[in-house]
Amino acid sequence: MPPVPEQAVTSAGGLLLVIAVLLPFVGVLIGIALRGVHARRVALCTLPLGLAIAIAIAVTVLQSGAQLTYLLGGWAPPLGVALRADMAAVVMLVVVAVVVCGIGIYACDDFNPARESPGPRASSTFWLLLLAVWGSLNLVFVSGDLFTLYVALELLTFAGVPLVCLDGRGDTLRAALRYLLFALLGSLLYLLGAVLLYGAYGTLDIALLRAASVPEPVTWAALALATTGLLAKTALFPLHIWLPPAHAGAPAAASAVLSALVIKGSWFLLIRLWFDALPGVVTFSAAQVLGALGAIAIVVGSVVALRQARLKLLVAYSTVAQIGYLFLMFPLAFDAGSNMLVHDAALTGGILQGISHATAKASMFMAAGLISAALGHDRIADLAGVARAMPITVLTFAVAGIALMGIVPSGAYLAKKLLLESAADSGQWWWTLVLQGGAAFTAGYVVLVLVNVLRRPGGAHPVIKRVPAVSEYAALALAVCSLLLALAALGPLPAHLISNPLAAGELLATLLVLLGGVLLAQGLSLHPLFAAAPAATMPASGLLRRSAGATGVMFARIDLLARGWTVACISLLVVALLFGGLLFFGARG
Amino acid sequence: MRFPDTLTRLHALTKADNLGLGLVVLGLVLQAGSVAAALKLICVWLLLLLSGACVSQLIARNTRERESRP
Amino acid sequence: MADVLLAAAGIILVTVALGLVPIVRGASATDNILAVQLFGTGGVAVLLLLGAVSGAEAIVDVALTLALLSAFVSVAFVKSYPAASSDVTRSSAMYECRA
Amino acid sequence: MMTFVNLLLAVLLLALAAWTTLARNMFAAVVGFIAYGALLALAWVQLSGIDIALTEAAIGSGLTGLLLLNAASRLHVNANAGGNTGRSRLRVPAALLSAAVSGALMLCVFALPETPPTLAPDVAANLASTEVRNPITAVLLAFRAMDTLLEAIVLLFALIGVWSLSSDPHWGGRPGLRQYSEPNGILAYTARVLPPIGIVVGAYIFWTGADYPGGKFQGATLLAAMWLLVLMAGLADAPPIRRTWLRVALVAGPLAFIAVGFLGLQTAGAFLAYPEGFVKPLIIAIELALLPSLTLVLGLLLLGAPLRGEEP
Repeated sequence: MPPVPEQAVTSAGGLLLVIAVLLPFVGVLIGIALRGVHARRVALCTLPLGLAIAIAIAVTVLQSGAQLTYLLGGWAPPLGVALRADMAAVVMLVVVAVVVCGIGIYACDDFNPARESPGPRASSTFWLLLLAVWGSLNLVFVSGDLFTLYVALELLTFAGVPLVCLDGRGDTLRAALRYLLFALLGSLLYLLGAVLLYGAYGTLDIALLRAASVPEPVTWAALALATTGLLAKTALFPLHIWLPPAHAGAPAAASAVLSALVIKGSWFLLIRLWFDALPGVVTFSAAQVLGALGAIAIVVGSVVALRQARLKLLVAYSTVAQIGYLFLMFPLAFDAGSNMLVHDAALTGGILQGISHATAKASMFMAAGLISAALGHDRIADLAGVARAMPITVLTFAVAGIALMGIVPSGAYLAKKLLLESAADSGQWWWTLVLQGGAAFTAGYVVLVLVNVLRRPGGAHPVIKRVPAVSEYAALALAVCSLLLALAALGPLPAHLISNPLAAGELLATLLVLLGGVLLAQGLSLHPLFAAAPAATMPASGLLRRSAGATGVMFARIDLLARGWTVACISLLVVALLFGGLLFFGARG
Repeated sequence: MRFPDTLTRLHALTKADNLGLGLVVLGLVLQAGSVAAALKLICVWLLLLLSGACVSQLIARNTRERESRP
Repeated sequence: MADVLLAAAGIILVTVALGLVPIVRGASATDNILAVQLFGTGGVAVLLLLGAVSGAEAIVDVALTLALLSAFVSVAFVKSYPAASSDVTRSSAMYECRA
Repeated sequence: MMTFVNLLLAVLLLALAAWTTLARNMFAAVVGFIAYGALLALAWVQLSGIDIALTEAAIGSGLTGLLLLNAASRLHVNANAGGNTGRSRLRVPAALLSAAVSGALMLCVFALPETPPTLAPDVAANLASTEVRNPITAVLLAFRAMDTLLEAIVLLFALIGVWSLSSDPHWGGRPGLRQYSEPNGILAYTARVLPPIGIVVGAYIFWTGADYPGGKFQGATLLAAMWLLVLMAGLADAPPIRRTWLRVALVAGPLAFIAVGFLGLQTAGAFLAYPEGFVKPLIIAIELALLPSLTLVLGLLLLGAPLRGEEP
């Protein structure tokens, strides 16, 4: 096996990668040793240090213009393990550091061991787990070895699961167990794939695998298994069995970690696998199916989200839909000429989408958590008057919503532009429909919530408890980050993508997305959006609404069915077989 | 395997534990390469003798009390 | 010579496997654990024989481990399924529900 | 004759696996699983994977057996749990699908090259520079030391997770329930006699790991099993998890590992590299530091969440 020369040496500053991974872990270790009350202090000290290191890595990579490499123990792959940071990894490192810091500031008051609630158990555990998730994600981003990546997945799972049941209620314990079992199933499938690859090529190093791998039965099987496992961990429909209960039941800060960060680990690993390790093995049809699963996830997740009565469940289901959005780049990045996935605009767009989602979804969960803490409940129908009582939080929700929709001044807007462009370039017009439709669906549930919070309160002042201002501002800051960060991450902006947001075409597109969203929300939500409008005056829309309601019920049924254990496991097998078959026949055809 | 109850089956089991393994070990000791290896084999046997004795006592008591109760 | 040892190992395996048959037929819990105990002993014997055949001394270490832990599992069984007696008392109360 | 024994092993493994999966009675399934672990150890020996056989005998059969026995007995109390709650209509398609996936996998494995590419020659070529003679130890603590470090940390994460299941009043208390047994009973006798032997064996397996199959993980498992034996007999009580010594001992191993890693940065020019001439002592030092941490983690993981606060 010829070693790849430029990757077989440690580059200057490569040690930063080791530190980025180990710093949070050392924080966890010290936090364990020092006992509960100090865990928060240790974590709060670690946060700025970790952010500084992430930025230092970014600066180093930008200055040298090449990827950063570190050979652990001085052993070169395939014998040893290399850590590598390319541009995608650097972007993820920085964004995750920012989001973790934001969540840390937000949770500073929530998880304070000095306070009565939620008690010393939850408050010290939360900080340890936050650091644990951070270190594990950093490892996912920089590791260049499939087995080390498996260890990273394990770390991420064991750090993520206890976050679900932090408050110790029976139903959250059940949700955590569900998550644990399904995530472990996913890990095992991934491991099986990695083992098969080692058996076939004698290396686990991603760069060496890229050079050595050829389309043959073992590689197809390995890729199909690993992909299925990672999809299960990312909770792409129909493998989202664990996500809604886990994300909706956890405390707000923990939900933010789970939804914004944890699922990005397996998602990013899938990108590594498809784009970097085995790009020559994936086939057009397999990428199409991955995108199609994403599209189904968008539709089912959004419709079910619109039919939720509780705010946190709505946000959790919107994650199901957004995860689907993250997979649209796979078919669009397929290069028909070389028959492989390529690093181009589609990948950039996908990663931009990922980081916008990380920041926006974190702040959205935080806003939902603040509203629920202030009101003592999170029933969407009873949110009237919140906008007046908590303007900053509602602003946060709106900004995060804009970032998720991808309308004009956001990073996700650029992401959508890049993806649309790829769709047009490669002639895959059908993804354009999905992209625009997905935005309209997102607009739907954002509008649904905003209309309810903006409503005039019927009775007394709804807020029963004041929330800490620092938490409100932390959430808002993250939401604003989601608008700005993606722009910064892109570096020099591609000029042809920027057009005047007030130009007729752009404005029309934005309005269309919003209008679609309003119609969807009106048709599908549990309560009529504009309750003031007398229903009798619109018989046609009444009929429309009834049929839309029936559709909603149907999708909810599908969701419920897909989230049963038996059906979920069958789906797992079907997806594995499907990918195996597509890779097999795609390579033949 | 045709003993009527648990205690007699336990009786049979301990024969396998003590005697069966003992004979196997005896045979292997004779052709062991070194004294150390032979000693190690005997140690394994002794260990199983000891643990077997303890465990069968425990199980027997457990069974007796379980059966005398209902 | 190796063949004789292997044959012995094979015979022990078959016998031990036959010992598992009662479990399949649904014997009592105690009988089950007896079968496991037998399995542990048989495993040790087979390991020792295989060690003699292959000449790998480390196999004896595996046998040692198996011997120790099969006793450990049996003790765990007695603790998990107490007969509510004086010698071995409750060990397996449940986690209280925190609903 | 060898082929016959191997064939017998394979058939037995498959039969036991099938039976464990199909068993209706939970306890019978656990028993099947324990026996399966012992059998798997035999299979690994036949495949010359003696390190794995050791681990399988220790973890797969021993500690996991204890864990499952406990779980089964708890569920037994909960009579309503267990049983088949799945939709029976879906069982046949599920079984067919599983068979299809397994079949496809089998075909793929058969398609692997006759002499699979492997790193074993590379490992052998570089073994001398690690100064240890057991190639597995060389892989675990030199070539891929990072993975081993991270695995030790994974166990701690799992422990945090298990502890977080405790209820607030019991947070910081003692894990598991107090065990009682008659002081002069046979159980107490067993727990007095076996652990000294077990500790010697555990230490031996740990020590031999540098040159022969064995090592810290298997040694720690044996030590943890002996500790649990003493606890089960009620001869000692589990320490409250708030104890500082306990917590320091838990993290000392991984922290020492990281410290040695950074030492390598100074002396050998790379994180987790060892200076020439000191490789073996350093590797043994790391293993020695990890041994108590791993023992405690494994024992505490099996003991479960703290269930008792302050009590007399």
